[in-house]
Amino acid sequence: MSKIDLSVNIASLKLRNPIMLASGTVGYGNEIAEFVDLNKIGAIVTKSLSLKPRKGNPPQRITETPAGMLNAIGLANVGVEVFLKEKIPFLKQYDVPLICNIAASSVEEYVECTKILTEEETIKAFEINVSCPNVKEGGLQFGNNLSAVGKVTEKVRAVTNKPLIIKLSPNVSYISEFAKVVKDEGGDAVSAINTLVGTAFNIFTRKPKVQNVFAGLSGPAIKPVALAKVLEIHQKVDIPIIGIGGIMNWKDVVEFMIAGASAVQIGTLNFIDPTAPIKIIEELEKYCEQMSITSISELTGSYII
Amino acid sequence: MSKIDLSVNIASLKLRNPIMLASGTVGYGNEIAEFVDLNKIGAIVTKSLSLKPRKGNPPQRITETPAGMLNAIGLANVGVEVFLKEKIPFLKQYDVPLICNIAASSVEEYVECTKILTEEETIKAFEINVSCPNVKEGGLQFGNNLSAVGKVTEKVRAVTNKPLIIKLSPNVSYISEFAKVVKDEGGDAVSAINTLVGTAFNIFTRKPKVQNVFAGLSGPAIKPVALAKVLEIHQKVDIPIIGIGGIMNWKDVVEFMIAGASAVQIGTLNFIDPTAPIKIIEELEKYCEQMSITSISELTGSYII
Amino acid sequence: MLIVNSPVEEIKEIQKDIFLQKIYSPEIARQIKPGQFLNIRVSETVTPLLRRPFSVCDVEGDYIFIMFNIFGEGTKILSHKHKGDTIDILGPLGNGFNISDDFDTAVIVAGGLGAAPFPYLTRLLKDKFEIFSFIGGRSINDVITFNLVNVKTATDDGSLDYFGNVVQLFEENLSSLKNKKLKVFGCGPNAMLRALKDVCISNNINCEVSTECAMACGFGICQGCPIESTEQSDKYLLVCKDGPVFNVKDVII
Amino acid sequence: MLIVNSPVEEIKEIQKDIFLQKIYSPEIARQIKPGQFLNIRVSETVTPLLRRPFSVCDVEGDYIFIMFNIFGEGTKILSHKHKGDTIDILGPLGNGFNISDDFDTAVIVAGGLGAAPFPYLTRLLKDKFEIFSFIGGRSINDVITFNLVNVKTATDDGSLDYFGNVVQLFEENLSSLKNKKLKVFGCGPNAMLRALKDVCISNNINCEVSTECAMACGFGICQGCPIESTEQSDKYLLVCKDGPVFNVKDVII
Ligand SMILES: Cc1cc2nc3c(=O)[nH]c(=O)nc-3n(C[C@H](O)[C@H](O)[C@H](O)COP(=O)(O)OP(=O)(O)OC[C@H]3O[C@@H](n4cnc5c(N)ncnc54)[C@H](O)[C@@H]3O)c2cc1C
Ligand SMILES: Cc1cc2nc3c(=O)[nH]c(=O)nc-3n(C[C@H](O)[C@H](O)[C@H](O)COP(=O)(O)OP(=O)(O)OC[C@H]3O[C@@H](n4cnc5c(N)ncnc54)[C@H](O)[C@@H]3O)c2cc1C
Ligand SMILES: Cc1cc2nc3c(=O)[nH]c(=O)nc-3n(C[C@H](O)[C@H](O)[C@H](O)COP(=O)(O)O)c2cc1C
Ligand SMILES: Cc1cc2nc3c(=O)[nH]c(=O)nc-3n(C[C@H](O)[C@H](O)[C@H](O)COP(=O)(O)O)c2cc1C
Ligand code: FES
Ligand code: FES
Repeated sequence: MSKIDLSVNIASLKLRNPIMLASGTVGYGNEIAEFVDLNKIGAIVTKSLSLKPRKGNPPQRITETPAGMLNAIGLANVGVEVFLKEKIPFLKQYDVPLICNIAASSVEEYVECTKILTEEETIKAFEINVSCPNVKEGGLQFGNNLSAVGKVTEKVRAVTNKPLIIKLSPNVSYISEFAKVVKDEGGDAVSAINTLVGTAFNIFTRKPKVQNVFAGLSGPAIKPVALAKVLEIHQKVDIPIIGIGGIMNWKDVVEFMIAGASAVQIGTLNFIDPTAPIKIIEELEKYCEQMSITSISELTGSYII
Repeated sequence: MSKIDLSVNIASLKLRNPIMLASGTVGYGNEIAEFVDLNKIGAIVTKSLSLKPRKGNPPQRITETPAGMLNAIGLANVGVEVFLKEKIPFLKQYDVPLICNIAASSVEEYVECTKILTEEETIKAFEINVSCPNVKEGGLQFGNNLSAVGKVTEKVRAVTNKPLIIKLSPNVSYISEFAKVVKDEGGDAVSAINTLVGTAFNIFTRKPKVQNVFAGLSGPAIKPVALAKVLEIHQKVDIPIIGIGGIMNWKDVVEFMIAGASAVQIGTLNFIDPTAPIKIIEELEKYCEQMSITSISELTGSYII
Repeated sequence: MLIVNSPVEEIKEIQKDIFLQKIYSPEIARQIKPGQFLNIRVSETVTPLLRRPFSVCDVEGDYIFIMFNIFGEGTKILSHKHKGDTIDILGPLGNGFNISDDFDTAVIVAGGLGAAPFPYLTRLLKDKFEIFSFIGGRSINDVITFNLVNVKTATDDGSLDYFGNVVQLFEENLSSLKNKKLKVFGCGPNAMLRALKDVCISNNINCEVSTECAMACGFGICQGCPIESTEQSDKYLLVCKDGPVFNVKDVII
Repeated sequence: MLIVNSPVEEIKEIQKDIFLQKIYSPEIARQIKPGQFLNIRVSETVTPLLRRPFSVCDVEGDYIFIMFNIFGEGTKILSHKHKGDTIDILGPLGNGFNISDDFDTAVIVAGGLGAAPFPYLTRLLKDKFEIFSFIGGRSINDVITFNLVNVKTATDDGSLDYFGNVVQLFEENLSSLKNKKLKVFGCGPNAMLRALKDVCISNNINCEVSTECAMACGFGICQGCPIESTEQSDKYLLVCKDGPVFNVKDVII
């Protein structure tokens, strides 16, 4: 057995390693479980849940861009009720912290969802998605507005004792201002980043390639932006950060941790190589060994500037 | 001779075609002239000029990222005086509209530079860089602040009658608000976008790969973001837009024009293939022919949403 | 579902611009059924980033085949693979054609590269069923009849055989198929599939089609590939997981 | 400065992990001088995005050679090129070594892949000048003496010959070179070049070094490659345009 401690803490949430699976890129865990032993993963974050089921946007929902992809799924999800009845039983079988991601179109809906879900003991923490660029209501309306983010944090905080993570929008000038509000209103951590707003057109039909017109950019293309957002938050606000954006391998994970992340989430990569998260965990251990790092959490914010 | 009209107008500035060379990616024209017949280009934009010469940032100034690059040159430039004395004579030889890009750390400096340069008749327009992420003063301090952008536009407008283009920062939530201010304060056009703020770390030394820590992301990686910014401005504000960001070929140019750009600038691509601008112009003509477009300006904002 | 690195055995241009790639992949060959597909990573770099979906075209022992044309960057890279290069395959994915329904005659209707899944289907059906294949294309070069049997062809421009689209050709031949228990298997552009659906539904013929759509994952985790269901208007089906083969009754194409 | 698409003629591993690529490029071969470099686009896709700079290693008739190890993605792709594949070259770039100064004996001091530019320099000098080559590396596998003459080697770990760095080796041999008109040509990691500069300046020896630095364009338009000048503190020199070869007196390494 190795002597390297890969475990990390996000507020009171203890993860066996820093590798989480990002919301919207692993559904509710059942498909990805064919490739990944969920018992080895740091945590799994559900697809954004809303109070009622959402059909999502009509096709075409995705397109590829240089080293990235655009998506406008439109938060298609089964809703809180079906999730509890049909999806939780599968996830209960695993010993992996389950984090529920919640999306809503009003502060009341965020609160209502959290209230219902917090009763379910399988759920270990909440990630509040205030930053989805692909829905008409909620989404960026909240995510780009300081006082809205403050309000959501405050109100959701009031109805749950579980760790509360706010997933921030990168489509702002100074993301650290948002992290500060989250901290001030009692949030336990922030996730950075959600997708960047982007678009693409078919030059022969002149129509947008994604039906929703505006869509969210993810994948390696956005990694430098995500790293800068993580670094900015780390330099300005004392709050645990979950780094997200374009991670393709263990090196990217180390880079995010150096820039200030306590843990990371893997998104788009799951589509390309669903076995990658496990490989990354193994390789992180090797890196720590090679660099004589006994506890991986030493990496967090260890940049030399 | 072809019957296709490739010319476009940016306010009172008439260009023989929509292909401009972006600031900071062609110096002052002399090196690129070995590869590109400048007489065939729509316009050339100088490296950002400041009142006094600037040494720029220490190395390392650049690094590569997935489908992109980060730079923090720090606005190294010869200054207005040397530019007029040593660089203008070379550019005078060509029949290509010369656009002077100006960067400064105070409103007064912007005004002062413009005042001096506007006397030089070779200079056909100004592009005001309020959005450079790589300098301590000026740069984003201006670019992410609505009233600062308004002020700079207003004051510079007062000292020149030449077309005034403001180059906007993409590191904001709603770029159209900035375009609106520019229009309201008498600006003639906007350029979108400058680079996105990004960073990268060396995972063995834990040092930033670019000495300045934060740097500007350019190249194909940012194209979807740039297109979304152009589209947002086009939908909200009636002002000519110069589209910039990640253009690698003629198809990308068409995509920017469909999204709302009247002309475009080619940046990072000049480093990779300095002959590309000429090839692109030829291929645009073929595309127009194939699509029965008689005047390329028909493309501007011709999206079907 | 497996992820395997399989060596390319051979790649040949079976007709102008149409490539057939033979891949040594015993595990996939053993499991895959006609109509299922593979999601292939064509490059180790991040461009192209996503895998590219391809129908299994045929299976021969330990070898699988895919058929494609050069459409964009991904298929271009694929066409440049040499013997011995490995390709990274995720599959088998999706649901294949159902060949255990009640029918005695299989009718294949394909447009352009929609012919890709049918060599394998033909291989499995040809000993037990009568097969009629109607194959169309825009022009003579787009008609792919490779390894199909009992073929009638149509071209939009009349450059080969029947002048018109392949669904019209099929419809005109319907009368001669009257007394058989038909099952139609279709694949091609959406417009063609819609026309095929109309013909089959109005003639009360059992029909399955293989649909296409942009995909990221190919196995149900991205929600990128919705298709409207006829039964439930409050949610979409997923092309990758619930399809790509659907009975025409079940989906709005 | 040209941009040419030149076919690879041969690629061989001249020693463990060190590749020599022979490229048919008459136009470049005709113009290029030792110490100049090429900026090579290794892929048509956007990853890697930027060109990669390589010193010209040698020239033989219409052929040019580059020498490299697999460092990252770009050099990996380069090492996989087959005979007949073309590569996209921008060059010749920068200023080469000045070989018309007043010297009678050339001293080459190189560390690791810093040996790359010297086969060509040796070829041009060896008939007219005496040459001494001091070549170092971390370990025996890193010492590259390919096509050099009159070589003495050093390794940091003592696994081959002199135990120590190559500048120490050179310094220890200085006394034997006392009565000659020396010119030193250096290339290697910055730390080595700094040490070499110190030795040469304190012994008053004319010395030029080929420097390295991250580059985007390679021909002066991006300002990405600054190097501090000893003469003007208010502006940087550019490695790509003012260098990559500098007299050690002119730059702060
Ligand atoms: C289930 C299924 C089976 C297929 N079988 C075959 C086959 O056997 N032979 C064949 O030649 N092609 C087949 N295709 C289509 C094939 O996947 C595309 O031709 C291929 O993705 C083109 O990639 P490219 O990089 O060359 O083109 P590019 O244009 O560079 O990239 C194609 C991109 O467009 C997206 N895209 C947008 N719309 C569609 C769409 N309707 N279908 C596919 N991708 C789309 C893809 O996700 C991909 O990211 C199939 C598609 C699906 C979904
Ligand atoms: C003038 C000059 C001549 C050179 N000659 C040779 C040669 O003959 N043989 C050889 O093997 N190598 C040479 N190099 C180094 C060579 O360019 C790099 O090894 C190569 O870029 C690695 O590319 P990669 O994609 O394999 O590695 P990656 O690590 O994937 O990419 C290297 C990237 O790092 C950047 N970079 C950062 N620092 C440096 C640096 N100090 N030098 C170069 N790139 C840097 C590059 O711009 C490039 O974008 C030379 C470099 C220069 C500047
Ligand atoms: C197809 C897709 C669907 C997504 N759905 C959600 C979602 O429902 N809720 C959410 O908070 N983030 C969602 N995201 C954002 C990711 O969780 C992640 O923040 C983003 O993709 C950046 O990481 P990556 O570059 O590793 O993919 C989605 C991303 C993709 C690509
Ligand atoms: C090396 C480099 C230097 C740049 N310098 C300037 C500058 O001085 N002034 C400016 O307004 N923009 C500058 N830019 C930004 C470009 O003009 C352009 O807005 C940006 O690179 C996006 O376009 P691209 O993706 O085509 O490169 C620079 C970009 C690069 C890559
Ligand atoms: S392609 Fe991802 S869910 Fe279908
Ligand atoms: S590499 Fe661009 S200026 Fe030197």
